[in-house]
Amino acid sequence: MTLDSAPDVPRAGFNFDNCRRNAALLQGGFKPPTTTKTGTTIVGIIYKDGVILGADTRATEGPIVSDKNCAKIHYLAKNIYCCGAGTAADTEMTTDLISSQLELHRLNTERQVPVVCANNILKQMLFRYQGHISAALVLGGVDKNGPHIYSIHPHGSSDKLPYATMGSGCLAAMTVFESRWKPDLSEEEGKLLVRDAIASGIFNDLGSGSNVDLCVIRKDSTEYLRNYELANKKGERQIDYRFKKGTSATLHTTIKDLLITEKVQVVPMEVS
Amino acid sequence: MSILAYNGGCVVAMRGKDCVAIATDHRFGVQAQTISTDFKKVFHIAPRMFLGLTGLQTDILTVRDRLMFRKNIYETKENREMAPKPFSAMLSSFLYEHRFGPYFIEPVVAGLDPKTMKPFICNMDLIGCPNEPDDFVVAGTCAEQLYGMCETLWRPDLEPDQLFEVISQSMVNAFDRDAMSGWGATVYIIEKDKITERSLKTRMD
Amino acid sequence: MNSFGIEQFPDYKVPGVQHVDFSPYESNGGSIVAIAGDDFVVIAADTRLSSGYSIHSRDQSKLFEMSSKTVLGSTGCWCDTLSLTGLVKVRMQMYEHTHMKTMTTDAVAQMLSIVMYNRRFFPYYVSNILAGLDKDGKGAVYSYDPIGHCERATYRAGGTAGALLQPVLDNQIGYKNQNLSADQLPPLTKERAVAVASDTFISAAERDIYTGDSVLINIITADGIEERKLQLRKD
Amino acid sequence: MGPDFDFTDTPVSTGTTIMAVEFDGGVVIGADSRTSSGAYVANRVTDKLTQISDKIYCCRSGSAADTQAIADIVAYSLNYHRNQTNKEPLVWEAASEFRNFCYNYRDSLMAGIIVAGWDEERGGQVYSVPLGGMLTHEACTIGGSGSSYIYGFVKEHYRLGMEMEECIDFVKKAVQHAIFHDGSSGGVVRIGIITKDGIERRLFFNTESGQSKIEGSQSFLV
Repeated sequence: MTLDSAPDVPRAGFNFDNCRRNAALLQGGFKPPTTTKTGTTIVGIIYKDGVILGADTRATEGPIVSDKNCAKIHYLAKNIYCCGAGTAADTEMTTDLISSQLELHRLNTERQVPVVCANNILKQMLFRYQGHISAALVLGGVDKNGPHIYSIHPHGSSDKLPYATMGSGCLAAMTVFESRWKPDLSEEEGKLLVRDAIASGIFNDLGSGSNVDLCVIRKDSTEYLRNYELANKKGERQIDYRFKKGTSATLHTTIKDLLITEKVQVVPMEVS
Repeated sequence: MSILAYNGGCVVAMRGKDCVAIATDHRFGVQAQTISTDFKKVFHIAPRMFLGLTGLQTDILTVRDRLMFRKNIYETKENREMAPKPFSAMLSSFLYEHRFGPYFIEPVVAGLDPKTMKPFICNMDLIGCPNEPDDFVVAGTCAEQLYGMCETLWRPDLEPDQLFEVISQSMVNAFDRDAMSGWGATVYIIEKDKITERSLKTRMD
Repeated sequence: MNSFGIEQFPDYKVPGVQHVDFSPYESNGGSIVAIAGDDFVVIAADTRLSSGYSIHSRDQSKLFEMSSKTVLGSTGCWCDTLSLTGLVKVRMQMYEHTHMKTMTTDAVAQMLSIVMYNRRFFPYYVSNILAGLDKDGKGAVYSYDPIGHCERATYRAGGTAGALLQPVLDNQIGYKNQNLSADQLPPLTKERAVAVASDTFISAAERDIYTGDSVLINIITADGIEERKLQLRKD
Repeated sequence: MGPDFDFTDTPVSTGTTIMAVEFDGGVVIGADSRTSSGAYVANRVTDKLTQISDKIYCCRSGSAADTQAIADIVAYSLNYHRNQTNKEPLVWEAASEFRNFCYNYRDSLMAGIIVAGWDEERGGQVYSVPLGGMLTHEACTIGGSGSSYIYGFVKEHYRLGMEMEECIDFVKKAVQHAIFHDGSSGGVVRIGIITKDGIERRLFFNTESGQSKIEGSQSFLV
């Protein structure tokens, strides 16, 4: 945002103006505030024709669920998606940023971006921030070299794997993969396996919950199955909590009318 | 104590049928001491859009001013009204800019899209992680109490009158169980053709 | 810190220097709601036992039947709950053998307070709610802080989702902030108390990660204790 | 009271056993395959033998992020160097490049690296760049957390002038012992033999006999 008439518009990138003040406040004995975390179970596997990514949909702020149906599988490119765990804002913004870089790269090279490229940009960015950007990612995609799954840790290390899990439910999901994953799974088998891995995270890990999201990336098509399974529904309430009009006592009411009424008025012109 | 609870206060927003509601308490305090009881944390920023900010009061005002500045630039450049969705995106990236030195606020956006008139609600954590559910969003020192109330009272497709009762009861009963917020409340119901502002009679302790 | 010479250490992590903290307390989660009526009392608790991000049990009752008229709901640090309820049961049995009668709810309430205050400086880390019929046959709810402060109420929520549930009870049982005059307040029926209690748990299971699986509801009347169970979210 | 457990704060490290031995005509390098994050095994099939150029490899130990980043930078820089000079890089050049990074950023890095390879000038060479950023040339060296368990084994069984197959067997046995004793080393034993013809890779499963050998199997490179 540069505008000549507004030279005070801040530059792009992180802004550290508040750091000194905030450090002083924290020194004064205040606790640092909590950010939204995605406790999360996220997974990815390679199957016969591509990759399948999976995620739960719970976001937490400490012991409280702050979002019951958030999307943790982020778009990076047509052929690449990325699941994020950790600080919710970090995963969201990091994947958005990389997504735009990949698009520019695609336009510059006029080629489909390979998955390694996304992996390299992500790990280099995370390494630069030395773990302060807490994004733990499972990156998956298909390019001309075939299907790829990478797991990327917040400090910037990455592993290339046939199946990967991340987040607080990683152990629960990994048990499913370790016992049932094999090379060349069919798409149906693969989806069932990923669903089971996410479900095991949802039910056994308190940081993960709600629904199952899947994303199937094939050689030349992608299918984002948002809320593939609604694993948990809200219970039926027994009472109808309707209030009689006027239950809440009001002191005064102001109504602001937003309707713009147009009226055509003919003004007679002076005729000489 | 968290810095977010230094001045107290809470905001809640709910979706209804073709309408949205946003409510704020009136307290401005310094820790346990109440300084004033007419500090509304909800700001009218576009004809059908409100921004609620809870947290540290100094940051509430700073963020509001900075956002208004950016919003005005947008509207000057684009020559159209800013819809709630792009406003939230702008707010989110503004907060994430300050990822490593955040403003101690928790924002709530409520409004109707100026074109489609579809209801929109959104809240964020202090570093701008957006959350756009289809029921309600809460923020402030009594967030837990508000979650309990809203989960029990809210149901889909509330008419404006019912929405007002539900949001008022949710907020008033929630902040009665919180020493850091309360002391009066204001509810805004945003509809296609009008905005109704009601101030509630509440306990003043 | 200078007097300890700590400033000579670099401010990054040094391999080999580690200190292990031992904490005697652990939060095992769970919530309780109790509602008293004229001739009955309803107490409900979820059945999830957890710590950190893992679930220990999905079917652990947190309600302890102390007598045919008294039920204690206890959450917090589960080992403290077990040792406290065990101790209270022993004390009640001793009372029964000494005085040849069962302790009344009011007496249990008072004793529980004393037992807890005995550990003033190493408290039982528990959130207790005692529900029962008092000596006049009316419903009574007593709530406690961890060091034994006791307060009688008509409705109360406690545990990890206590903050979520208490305002709901204020509103739906206490009819707070509803602009009603005293004669407009409907009397509390047993059915409504049970319905509100189970609805609050449905709400709590949505937002509190430590509350879920199922909720056990005990309805105490002069005829005895009726037990009901309702399934909740399992995630 | 929120859960204390936070996986994002636990750094990922290759609590590792790595090893390299020179023989006449090349080098043998070996490593285990475990990457752990606290007590959790984040990757059980890691390849810690990372390619730098055609005939130069490094064995990584320490923080996974740090060592991967340095290896990527050095590989890039040597590739650039090769393109500029039209000559294959020397092992010593690679090693000193590693040393420069490890020494200059010694306060912020957790990296212990063994650089090994073959070049025209000096044949097979092994260099060790331990934690503080020192650079030494050694005929046989070990590194990583598991190495402390096998100093005795190495001292007892290492001889100058071993044949290639002897070296392979020696490295395999040493790493297997380290895997057995060290909790943060585990998985399979990966071995690379670098000679003038390039690299040959071998993989030894952690079976009872330890003999199960698959040659030329597909491995997942980082």
